[in-house]
Amino acid sequence: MTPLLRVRELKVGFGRKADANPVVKGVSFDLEAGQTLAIVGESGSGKSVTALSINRLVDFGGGKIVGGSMAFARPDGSVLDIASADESALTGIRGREIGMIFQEPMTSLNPVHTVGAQIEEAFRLNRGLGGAAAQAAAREALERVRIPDAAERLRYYPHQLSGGMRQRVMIAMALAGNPRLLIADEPTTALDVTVQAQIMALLAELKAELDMAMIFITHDMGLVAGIADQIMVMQQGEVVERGPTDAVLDSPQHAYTKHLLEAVPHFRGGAAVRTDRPAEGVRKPVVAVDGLTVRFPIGGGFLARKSGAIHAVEGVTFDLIAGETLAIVGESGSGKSTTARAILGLVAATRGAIQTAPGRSGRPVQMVFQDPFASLNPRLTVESLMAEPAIAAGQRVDARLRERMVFLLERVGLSAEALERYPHQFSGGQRQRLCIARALMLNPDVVVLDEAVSALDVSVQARVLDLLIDLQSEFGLAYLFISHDMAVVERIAHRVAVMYAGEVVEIGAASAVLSQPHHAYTRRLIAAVPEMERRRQRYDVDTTPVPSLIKPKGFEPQPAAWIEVGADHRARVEE
Amino acid sequence: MPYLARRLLTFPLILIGVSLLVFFSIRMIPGDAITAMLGTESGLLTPVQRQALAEYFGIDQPVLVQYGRWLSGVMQGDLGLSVTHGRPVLTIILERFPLTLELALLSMVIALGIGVPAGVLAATQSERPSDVTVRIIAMLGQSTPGFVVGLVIIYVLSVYFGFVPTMGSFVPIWVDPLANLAQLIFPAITLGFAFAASVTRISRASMLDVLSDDYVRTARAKGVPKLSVVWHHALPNALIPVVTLSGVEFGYLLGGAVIVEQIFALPGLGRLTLEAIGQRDYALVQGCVLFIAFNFLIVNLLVDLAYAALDPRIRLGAR
Amino acid sequence: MNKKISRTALAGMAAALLASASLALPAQAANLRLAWAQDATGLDPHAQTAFSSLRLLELIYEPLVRHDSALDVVPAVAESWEFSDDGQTLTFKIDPNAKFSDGAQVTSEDVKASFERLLDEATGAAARSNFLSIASIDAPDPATVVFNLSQPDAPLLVAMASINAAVVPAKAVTEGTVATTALGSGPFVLDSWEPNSREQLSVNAHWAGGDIAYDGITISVLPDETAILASLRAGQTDFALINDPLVATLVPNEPNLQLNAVPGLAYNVLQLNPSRAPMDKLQVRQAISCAVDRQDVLDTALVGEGKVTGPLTMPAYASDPSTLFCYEQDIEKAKALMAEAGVDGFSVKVIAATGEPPVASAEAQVLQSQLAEIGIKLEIELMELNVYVDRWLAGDFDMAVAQNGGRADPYPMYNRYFTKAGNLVKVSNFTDDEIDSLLQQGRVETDIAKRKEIFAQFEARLTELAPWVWLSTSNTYTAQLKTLSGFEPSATGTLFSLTKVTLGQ
Amino acid sequence: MRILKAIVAHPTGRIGAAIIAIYLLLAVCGYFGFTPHDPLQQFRVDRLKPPSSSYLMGTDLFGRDTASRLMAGIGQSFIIAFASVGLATLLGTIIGLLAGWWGGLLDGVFMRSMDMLLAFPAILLALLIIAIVGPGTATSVVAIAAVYTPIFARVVRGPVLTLKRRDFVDAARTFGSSQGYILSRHMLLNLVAPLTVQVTLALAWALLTEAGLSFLGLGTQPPAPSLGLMMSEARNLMQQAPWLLAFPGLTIMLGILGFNLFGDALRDILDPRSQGRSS
Repeated sequence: MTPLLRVRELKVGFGRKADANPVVKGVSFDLEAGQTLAIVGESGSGKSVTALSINRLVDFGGGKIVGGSMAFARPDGSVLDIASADESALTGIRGREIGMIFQEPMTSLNPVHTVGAQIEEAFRLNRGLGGAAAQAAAREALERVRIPDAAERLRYYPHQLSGGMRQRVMIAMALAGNPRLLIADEPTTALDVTVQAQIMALLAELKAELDMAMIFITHDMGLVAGIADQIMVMQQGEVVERGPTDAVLDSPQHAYTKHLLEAVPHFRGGAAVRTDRPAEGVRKPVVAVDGLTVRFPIGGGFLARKSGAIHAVEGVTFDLIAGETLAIVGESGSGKSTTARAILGLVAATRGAIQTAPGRSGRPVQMVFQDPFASLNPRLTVESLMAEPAIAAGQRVDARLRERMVFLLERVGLSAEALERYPHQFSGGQRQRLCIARALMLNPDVVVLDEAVSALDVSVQARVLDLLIDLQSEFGLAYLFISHDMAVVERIAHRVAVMYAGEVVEIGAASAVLSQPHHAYTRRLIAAVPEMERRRQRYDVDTTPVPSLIKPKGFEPQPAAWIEVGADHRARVEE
Repeated sequence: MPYLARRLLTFPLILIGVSLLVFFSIRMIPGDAITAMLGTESGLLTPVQRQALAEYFGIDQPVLVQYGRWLSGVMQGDLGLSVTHGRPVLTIILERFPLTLELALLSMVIALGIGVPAGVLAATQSERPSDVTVRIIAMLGQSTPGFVVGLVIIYVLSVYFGFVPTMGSFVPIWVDPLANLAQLIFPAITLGFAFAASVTRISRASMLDVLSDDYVRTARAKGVPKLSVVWHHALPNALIPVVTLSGVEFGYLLGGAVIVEQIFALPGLGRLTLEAIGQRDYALVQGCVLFIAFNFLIVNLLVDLAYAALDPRIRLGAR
Repeated sequence: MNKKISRTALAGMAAALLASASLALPAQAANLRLAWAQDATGLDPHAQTAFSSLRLLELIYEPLVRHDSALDVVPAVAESWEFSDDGQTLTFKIDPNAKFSDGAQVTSEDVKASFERLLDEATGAAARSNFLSIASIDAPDPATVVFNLSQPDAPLLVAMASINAAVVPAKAVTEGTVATTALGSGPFVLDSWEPNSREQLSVNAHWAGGDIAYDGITISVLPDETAILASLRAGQTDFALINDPLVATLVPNEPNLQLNAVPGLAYNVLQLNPSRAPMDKLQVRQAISCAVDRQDVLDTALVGEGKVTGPLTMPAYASDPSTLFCYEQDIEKAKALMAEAGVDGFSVKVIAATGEPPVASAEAQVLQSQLAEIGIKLEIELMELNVYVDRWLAGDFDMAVAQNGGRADPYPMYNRYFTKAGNLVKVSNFTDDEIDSLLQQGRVETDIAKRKEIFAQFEARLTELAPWVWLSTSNTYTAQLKTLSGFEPSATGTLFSLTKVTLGQ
Repeated sequence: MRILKAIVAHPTGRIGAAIIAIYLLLAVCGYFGFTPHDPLQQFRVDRLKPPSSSYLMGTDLFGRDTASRLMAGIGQSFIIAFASVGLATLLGTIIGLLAGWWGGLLDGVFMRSMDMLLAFPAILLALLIIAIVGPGTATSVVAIAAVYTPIFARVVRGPVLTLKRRDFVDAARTFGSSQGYILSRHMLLNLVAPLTVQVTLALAWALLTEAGLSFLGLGTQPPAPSLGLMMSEARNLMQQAPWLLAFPGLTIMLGILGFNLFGDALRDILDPRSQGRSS
């Protein structure tokens, strides 16, 4: 039997000299009908380019197939070599036989057309439906991807839907043509973990229902475990390992696969928490947050009145103990970053107290931001960047200061030469190391790490986490570690606070919170985290909406009630 | 729509600022209505005669008193009386406005009609010969002074075709549409030439950006044919900068195209204003500037509304 | 071949457009289509002084007398006139056929009211200064009007030939509608006026001057003179006023067009300011006069259109320029005069108005280049007309390039500048006993031959003292389709002879 | 240096840079008098001569050498264009920066004043300034600058609003950096790219505006040559001496073309997206 897709020695390059320096350097694989192939790799591995080559969308990004073949079995039994097919043949195949969904649901839908119009177009093009039939089909498609009030939502524009909803619309659209192959390019990476679980569940369900083959691109081994039949691991444009899921996960052959499986944090349900917690006796809070509330007025400005407020953070209370890591976990919109920014004074607290113990320097609290590309001014040299905190503190840029820069740079794994260079000359991981070194310039007591490793590739993530743990003990730092990633939190946190819709719903020792979650949201959150051990597992499709943070003018929430779950573990009482 | 209301609220503020600026600066220019009317002969006037004329022209009072009087008139919709035309300022402006408006609209139609397709073509053929050709023509168009285009058009028309557009007075479209078109099409081409060039350049740039957006890739992934990708999916998203540019240009054109009006002898707002300055017809200058500024604000508002029409994120508010 | 076809096609298209355009104007066959670049600035015949206003008002109003094309005084509203022997009474007989366009008879009361309005300071008529010798006006009967003068005033009659002395209905004076409603006894009636756009005139059926061969005049204001030329060339304008000699010289190249050029009375002049050093020195002023090559200025800046002139531009009084002081460029003499004055080159600013006259900037540039030869450095300041007028009237300049209006008589032309009591002495900043007395003599002398002698002396002395450097007259131009006939250009620039024009086909 | 290299490598930017370089060279030659003839000298016997070996681009009404005047005129026009755009950039940047950074009432007042200037008809604004102060090079500069200042204020304010939300600005605030430090090092430095592009495009427009002002008799004062003035002097000689219009016209067009090509290339090079692509 011929496979659905047989790729041989695929080579793809970009630009004028596409042949000379291909990004994909000879990839081969077979995909049987109804099977799922996961392509795993980090950025630069060529996995996305491979995916975009299969329906030749790579052509529109300046890419060019420079070698190899892609034999695709058509429903009528003929075989088409996609690598050499012309554009009109490809237009006929796209959508109809090969569907695709992308990483960024926020930008992948056309903002000026309604969701309904976009799905209807897919039905019109690929099924020949028109008018009312297309509309009915679009409604059905939305229902099939579990969008409530489908008829109503057809009239919505993309921006009126949440990220998860949009990704469902994308799926509905991709499936409109009943394709026999679905390419999913990191479809959940940009989504919150609970939403990710829903999308994964949906994909698994639909795949089974439609007997469709799937190519699933991801960087997350944990996610792969749940869905793939076959795994192909890519590194720098080449396939380093390929085989059935269980074989690859349980007995990886290639060093890189092993590295991905071992070095990268995987969530283990509280079993991997740190055990180096400082002695119980000296639990002195360096930052005490009491009843922190941050609200952003809506409207307002020149000649305008305020109509209400976004209650971004509502009555948050916690202590950060010297030398400890407190992780704040939550999904987007939970208020975790706003909390961090309020502690740094970047946003004004509407009410509540933030007390900082006097520290080793004038500014005992420093911060490292999520995006190492955005948090370093691209127009300044590393030396200027590193000098800034000292200049702000009134120090002079002299040999002693430069000595400290070199010391810190070397401590975070960079060389002294770095001082002369500009941020764009560094990789993402190196830049984050720079940010960390800069945060340490003034010898702080507390470092707030706002999603500090989230933007990094998984293997880099692991190394930065290790560095952070080393620095913590060396410099006696307390970390306020903001993250959405349970696996990372499990690695670094001594204590965990879970935030949901602007409020802390559960807080306590990391081991307790992660292994015995009490609050319903915490449990839902933990259940959604993919685990290596949960292979081909069905996730539940759960569509609980997040409560709106927008409150009318003058709104005040009920005071919270707490329940003590354990010694250092308490949760909010649910209504 | 509170946003609209808020925008409208800033209008009087800006207009009062504009009126103050024009009211006092026009009076700072040497010469007054008397020298403008009599030229060097005004030197023959006796003081009594001069006073009589100053009274006649309404420039005998202190400037602040004049402004107060004028402003209170404006509040009641009275822009004053033009001393050179002997008629209400608003009447004169409203007589001249249809020409200016039509000329601006016609130029914009030409500019958009040529510029958008040319820009889209260039973007889809990026870096190919057709793109390079379009870009070079556009740059030449942008760099040719309007008066050169106008003078050449008139010269060619009169020498080779024995024809010039009706000059001096305006043939309104409701009187004779054909003659109206014959009169305005050439000035409109003169204005539309550079305008079309700008539109081409901006449509091309914007289209290039949009064509690399994710949703265009999505459209292709679902098998949308090339033409539909460009016109249905990409173009509506690429129009915002085009609207911005057209709005600014249109706003300027509504203020009158002085040079083109001069060359083609069209009685438009631009020349009216220029001549009013030349004749030191203060009330008329003030009226014109206020009217032009008001138009500009309205056009800006329309541009914002056009954004909303084009982009549902603006229309319905981003989440 | 291909080119030819497309050109024919385009021509066809243009013809179609043209046809549709001409449809827009109703019954234009009997209309004279006139174009000019500058429009009238107002309708009050007594108060308006701009050339453009006068050209329009001359078609609507009539004074008592007017100039013919030879600048002789001929009847208009008045059929005859007579000075008393002592020269202190001037009596007019009014043409019995003279009627205003509303059909009302022109009477002596109308004349009296008109002049009283002109003399009333509240009217703000600048021309009043020419009529100050009028002590009182009598209207003994409807057809007779008598002006009683406080002193003999020979040039008065010439002054009365100006449209500023137009006869308006007495009713309009009392009702105060002169400035707003044009109601005169001239050949045409103003039907509509859109300032700076167009005027529509129709023939005044009551006009006493005879029949006019067409029904009316449509005047279009085309601010750019190249557009006027294009419009003439395309046959869309019958008749046009042209100011810019650069444009005028193109007219004869067009097979269907005719240029009418006549030297005007106005004169181009470089005004020096003798109140400012070193122009206070006679030798310096004379040096400047000697250093200027007037023919060169004329040939370059005016492309040869016009002629070199002394102060007097009216043929009856003008001297042969070659007899005047230093009218041939003489650099050596100029340098010698400079040395004599002890001045070794200097810098001055010369003011000029933008586009008024069109050649002002060019004249300034040629003068700049010529005066550089004797070490005088001119810095040109071009400014908007009204700004210029403001500076000019205040006498606030070192030098000024000007085009000053001329009269058919020397006295009203120069008394304002060079008599001690002249209103514009602060502009000339120059008085001279002999000049003053010559002007006064010329004013009261009624004998033509004697007057010519007096003014020849005046002209010689003035050029020798060189407060100003007179350069040239400009031509007054009109351009017309060759199918038009009967127009006689006049040095005053009046378009009155349009009344004799036939349109032809 | 890096940018210069990138422009030389840019297919069309190279042409633009070459044009500008040639113009600058011509302008410098014009300024220091290395011209075929004195641009002001009137060879009045050789009036309105067509191009020949002695007068490469013919002569004008006064017998002045067009080629020499063009060389001097490029300098004059460029000085006006650079100075006016420079002034507009300076003022516009300060206003846009402060309005965007402080926001609130100041923003409202600043930007509404800019709206006021924008709403004021541009040519009229120039006209009023010139009529009040009198024409001349400095006045032209001020007048053109007044027209472009609000545009620059808007161009700057947009990026400032984005920049002030950027992480590196927040980072600077967590260090307690002063406002002056943040404005100069974090804001201004990052505004250089959008401003450079806008400046080159505005230069082209300023050249056109100068030509327009001269057409209306309000620009450079004779006999000093500027490209616009030369064209406006030539317009009534279009038939007798077409070279008088053609050469300055082509010079302006080519110059503007140069600025446009250069500006577009700069935009390509400085565009953060293209930067992302190349790194």
